[in-house]
Amino acid sequence: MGFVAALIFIGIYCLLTMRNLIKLFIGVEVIAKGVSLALIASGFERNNIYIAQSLTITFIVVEVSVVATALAIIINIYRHTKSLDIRKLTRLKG
Amino acid sequence: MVFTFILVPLVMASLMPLIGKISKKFLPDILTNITLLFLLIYSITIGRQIISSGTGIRQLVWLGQQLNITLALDGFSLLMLFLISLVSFAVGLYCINYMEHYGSKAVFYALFLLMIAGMNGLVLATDLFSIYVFLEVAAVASYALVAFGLGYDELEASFKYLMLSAVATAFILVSIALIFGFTDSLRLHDVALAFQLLNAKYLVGLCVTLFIFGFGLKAAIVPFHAWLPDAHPSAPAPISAMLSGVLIKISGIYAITRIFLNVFGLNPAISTVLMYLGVISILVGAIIAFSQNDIKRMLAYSSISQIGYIILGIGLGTPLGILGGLFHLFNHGIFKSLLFLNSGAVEQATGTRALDKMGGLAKRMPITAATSVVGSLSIAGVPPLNGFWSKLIIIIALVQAKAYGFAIVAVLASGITLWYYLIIQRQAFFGKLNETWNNVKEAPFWMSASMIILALICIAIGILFPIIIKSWLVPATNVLSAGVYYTINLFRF
Amino acid sequence: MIQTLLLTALVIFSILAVLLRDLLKAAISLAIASIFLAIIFFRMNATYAGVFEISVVAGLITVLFVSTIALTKSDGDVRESKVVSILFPIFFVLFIIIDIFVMKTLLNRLMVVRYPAPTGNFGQVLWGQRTLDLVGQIGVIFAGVFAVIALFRKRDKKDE
Amino acid sequence: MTPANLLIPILLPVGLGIISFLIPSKTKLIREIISIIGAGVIFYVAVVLFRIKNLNYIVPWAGTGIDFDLRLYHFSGFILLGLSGFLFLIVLYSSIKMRGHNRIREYYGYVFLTAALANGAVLANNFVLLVFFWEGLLLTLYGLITIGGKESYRTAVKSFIISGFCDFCMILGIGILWYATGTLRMSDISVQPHGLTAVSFFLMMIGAIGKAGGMPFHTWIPDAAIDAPVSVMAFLPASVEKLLGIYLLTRISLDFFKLQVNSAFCITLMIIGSATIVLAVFMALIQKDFKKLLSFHAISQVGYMILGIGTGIPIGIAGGVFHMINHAMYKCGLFLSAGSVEHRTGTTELKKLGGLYREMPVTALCFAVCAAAISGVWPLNGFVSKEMIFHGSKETGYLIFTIAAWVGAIFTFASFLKAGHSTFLGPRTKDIPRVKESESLILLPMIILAGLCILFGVYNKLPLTLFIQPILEGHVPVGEHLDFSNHGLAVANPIAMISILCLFIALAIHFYGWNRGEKRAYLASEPIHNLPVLKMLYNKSEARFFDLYEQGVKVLKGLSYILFVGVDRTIDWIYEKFVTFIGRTFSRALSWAHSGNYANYLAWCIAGLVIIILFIGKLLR
Repeated sequence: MGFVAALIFIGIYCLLTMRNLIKLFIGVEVIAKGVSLALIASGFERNNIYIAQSLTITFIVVEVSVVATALAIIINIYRHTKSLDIRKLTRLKG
Repeated sequence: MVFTFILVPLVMASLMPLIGKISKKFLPDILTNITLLFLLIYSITIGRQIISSGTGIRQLVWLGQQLNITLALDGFSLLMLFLISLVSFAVGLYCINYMEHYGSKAVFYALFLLMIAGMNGLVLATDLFSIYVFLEVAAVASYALVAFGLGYDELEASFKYLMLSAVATAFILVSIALIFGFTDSLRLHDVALAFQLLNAKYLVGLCVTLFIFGFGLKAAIVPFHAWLPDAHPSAPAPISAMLSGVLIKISGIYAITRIFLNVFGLNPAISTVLMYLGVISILVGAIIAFSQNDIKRMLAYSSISQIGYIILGIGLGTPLGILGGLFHLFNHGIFKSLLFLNSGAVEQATGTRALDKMGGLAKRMPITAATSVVGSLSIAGVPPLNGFWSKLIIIIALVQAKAYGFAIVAVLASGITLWYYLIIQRQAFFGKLNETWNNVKEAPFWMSASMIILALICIAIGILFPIIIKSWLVPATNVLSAGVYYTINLFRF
Repeated sequence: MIQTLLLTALVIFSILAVLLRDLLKAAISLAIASIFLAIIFFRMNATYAGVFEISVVAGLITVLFVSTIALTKSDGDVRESKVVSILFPIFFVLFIIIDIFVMKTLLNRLMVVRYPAPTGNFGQVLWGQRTLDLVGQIGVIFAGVFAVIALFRKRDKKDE
Repeated sequence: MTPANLLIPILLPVGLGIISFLIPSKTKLIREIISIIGAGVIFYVAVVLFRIKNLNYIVPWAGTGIDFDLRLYHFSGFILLGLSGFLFLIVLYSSIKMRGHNRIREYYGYVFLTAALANGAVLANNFVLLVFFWEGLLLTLYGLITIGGKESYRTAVKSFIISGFCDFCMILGIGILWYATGTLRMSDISVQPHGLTAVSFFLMMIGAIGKAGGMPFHTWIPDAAIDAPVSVMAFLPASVEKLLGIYLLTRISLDFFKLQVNSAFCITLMIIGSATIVLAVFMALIQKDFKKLLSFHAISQVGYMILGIGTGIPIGIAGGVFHMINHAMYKCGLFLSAGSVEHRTGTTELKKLGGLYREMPVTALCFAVCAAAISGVWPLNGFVSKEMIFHGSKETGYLIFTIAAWVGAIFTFASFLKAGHSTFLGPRTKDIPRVKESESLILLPMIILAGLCILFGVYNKLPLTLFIQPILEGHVPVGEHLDFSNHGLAVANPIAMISILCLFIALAIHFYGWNRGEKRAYLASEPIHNLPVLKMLYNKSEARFFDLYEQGVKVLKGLSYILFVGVDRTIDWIYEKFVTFIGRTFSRALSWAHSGNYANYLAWCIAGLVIIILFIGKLLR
């Protein structure tokens, strides 16, 4: 469990400090690794690996959809701004 | 068969692009709205059965073989299904006119139906992980729908929404993994039973916190609300209506309520945390909404504030509080969608969302103005419209539970709510007609029709609220106030 | 012991993925981290999950990342601040200490409910017990596909 | 007949109102036919319900004692009958009189809505329901007055505020009563008024009197008489509001509160009643406009009813209630005949009218009958009910009230002599061209009403035994007989003699004034107008010095100036400087915090997570 926490920490640190949109998304991916590790580890501990595996596979499929959507959005943003800087994405505020 | 609620929109959504190849607009319009109407009627008819025969746990049979799909339809999920189908039906009608110039109507409808399928699945699921999966179905569809306009604002909002949600769902999954690790099952019944045996209050505390982050972000509870005032105004108006009216309630509040009340059991600590979160949301939402100039952004902040009321009522945990919370949830779903649809009609007619540029639109758009007056008065809690009764019930429940401080805040904030909705009315619809809008026209037929339907529902619920409470809300409240024992006794399969 | 080493490698490559300036290298580090994760899965008897992790995450997602990076071609124009990389070890060590401390106290207090281990093989479990998730998977895949179609469509009019 | 049929008198008029509102205003005849038939059906239903007597219809509504509870019993059935009868007559009359009015759709809509609300208010057996219908009437009253034209808005607002004040008092009274008794079911409440419930009694009394139009809540009626259509006047202040107000007053003083004869409450009521009689009749006497004169009488006659009910003695109460139904009939008839005159001549100013009896004989006759009835001429219905009130008030021992009532009788007759004389008799003026008699549909309601006046007078046993006496059953001591009809038309007793003497005095006054005024009938009241003290009072009154509303407006204006300088500016300053400032600052600070920065938002979430973890950990410990 400690490693899961570490992975999530790395991911959130990335999200909090990085500026490149793709880099931010890599942060999300790192968190996702932590999550799938957590699922499998729980199953392993409980001697119930089959269910844990099916959960993980479902999770991976979900992740792929999210990644595809997110990257499509990122490419669209790039088309608008010609930049990938999160700091420029502050038009909506107040 | 309960599975219809998931299957029909899913199948229709998958067919939609093919249909779109045959006919660009006409067939998708018709088929989508028929599907939505079917779901609405089906939820009402099935509702009667459920009310007469009690909770329905359905195990699916396919080709004579038992499938391991277990869905639970009880008073609470029925109320949610009804809300989803009602609002999505009205929104579907609205889309016929509104989405004309966005292009790719078929894909739009496909995503729209997927979102509904996801929410229906979430409501019917009896397993924590299934709840997560359907949450993601609705969420992925909603990311795309928010960005559907492909403008800069839409993309920015959608991106932030996605990134915050991704973290939130990660935390939900961590919590699910924890629960799986400790109870060896994810079915609500097993989990509830295991927690009763374990009596592990720290584990519950940890999971509750993670869930509050995860689902609370979906529900836009302060301080997890920041994506909402970006995403809701940027989305196309019907999608704003869906998001504010239904999605945040299903993927946020439904999940929180179901898990906290029926699986973990509401203990004083959880209750206190929820109530404080509710009050903070009420205040922050109301105060920021006050100084907005963008009409949709104001509505979005007001959603945060109203969500606070719901959380406050449900977090109180007394049957009356839960009843008030659920009633407010239902009402808010209706009038907030109405208001967003109004704002969409105004935006389409004038091309602006800035309140200070509007003025006197009531003369040009009487239907929009009249329905928005109904919506505003409802949300501000003016008797005898529906919002009044639900807020009243929440406040009575607070007073009964001797939570006077919370009650005072609730009353005060409803004053502020009235105030800023009067500002909307005065600046947008009444007062002197801004000459720029001299040749503005009333919204097209289907848009007007859907706004009128929602406004009439607001009035009807306001007058007939005893009937609504009796037939729809009391069963839902009974499910929730029975607490953990409800799940343990009834979800056994 | 080997498990711990593998886990450490996973964490290290994740850190690299986050901290490396070059996006392409970062993406590849992420893929390597995925492969380590897959190996861990194999060692935990989670073969199918491992296969998925390698093929989908290390394969498909990396491809997606790389193609995005290629499409945007802007690795250089966003300067990450250097302070971030310098401060990272400090925060990380701090976190690890808190983490170990919390985990020890927390895990010791918790009890566990044990159910008999399920019988049957993986296919039966996936199809027999998680059928609804499969329906959900179909929904998610559709949603993802339609989302991409919607986001890459040609706008008819009203392009900003 | 099932209890659910009690909904018919409420829902049917609503439906009719909506239908006639939806019919385009250009359409002729259809609206009128539907309305007349509909009103006829409502009247029929009321008759059937009156014969059934006892029905109770309860639907749970809002919980905690607030039910949708309708109760039909003798009294409410009687009022229902009266309401629907008047509705029918007014619709009949309006079919000609209001034809072609540009707001005809709204007019019919409001009339039927008023009927529905009034029926609901009468049938309601739950205070919340009562208030619901009662307040609804406020809106329709406002709407109906505004139909009069542009000038009428001011009057409408005035009536709205005055009635609104009275209704507010009533709601307050009901609230106190609820607090004291713990129930909202009207038929369950019966208390001795003392302490808190006494306050409640007074508040509810204000509500009832205000609805009936007693002093000092009367001032909108004369204004409305000028502005509003005459059929509205005949419908609302003359009949419906009287019926409702006196109905509630009777319920208050008979059922909800057990009033003792000559208790402080009774004396208060009697003082209000007799003051209303005398003051309003003096105002009526000097009016030079037909409709305005009638409207002051509408106020004055309320005084008799309040006086009668205030006596607390069975015969007085019976007289008050009987007077209510009588008054509704002849005052409605009088307004309608005024309307008929206006319909043909286009004016109601007495100065311009004269000698119309040849051209409009039926109108003149109906007017004569109704005027005689209101003045209490033997053997019409007014005589009977007034006698009963005189007897009742004399029995209390306070002769002063009886004398006040007699004074009222004198000047009532005098003023009607003046009105009738100057309208229908005397020389024909040149101000108006030759006219014809009105259409038969206008005459028919008047003939019916005049006929009823005669019937109820000559054969007073019928209404008394059929309608009035059952109301008092259970309120008289056991063994006492409940038959007032022997008082009926008896003249061989001192009270009746004095009453008749009063009529002769009135005649004398009229002829004296007529002679003094150079045989011009509309000046017949001038000698009284010019009496030393009275003249001053009259002048002040004409200048609306005694109008509480107008005075209130003046006082408020003065007060508001003082407040504006003293308080408002100060509060404004505080508001500007503190409340707005703090609000703005908060709002701005929060807006500023929503900077659009993703990392920022995520940081809040994480911070929130940590705080909640710590908080929950602390709570769980």
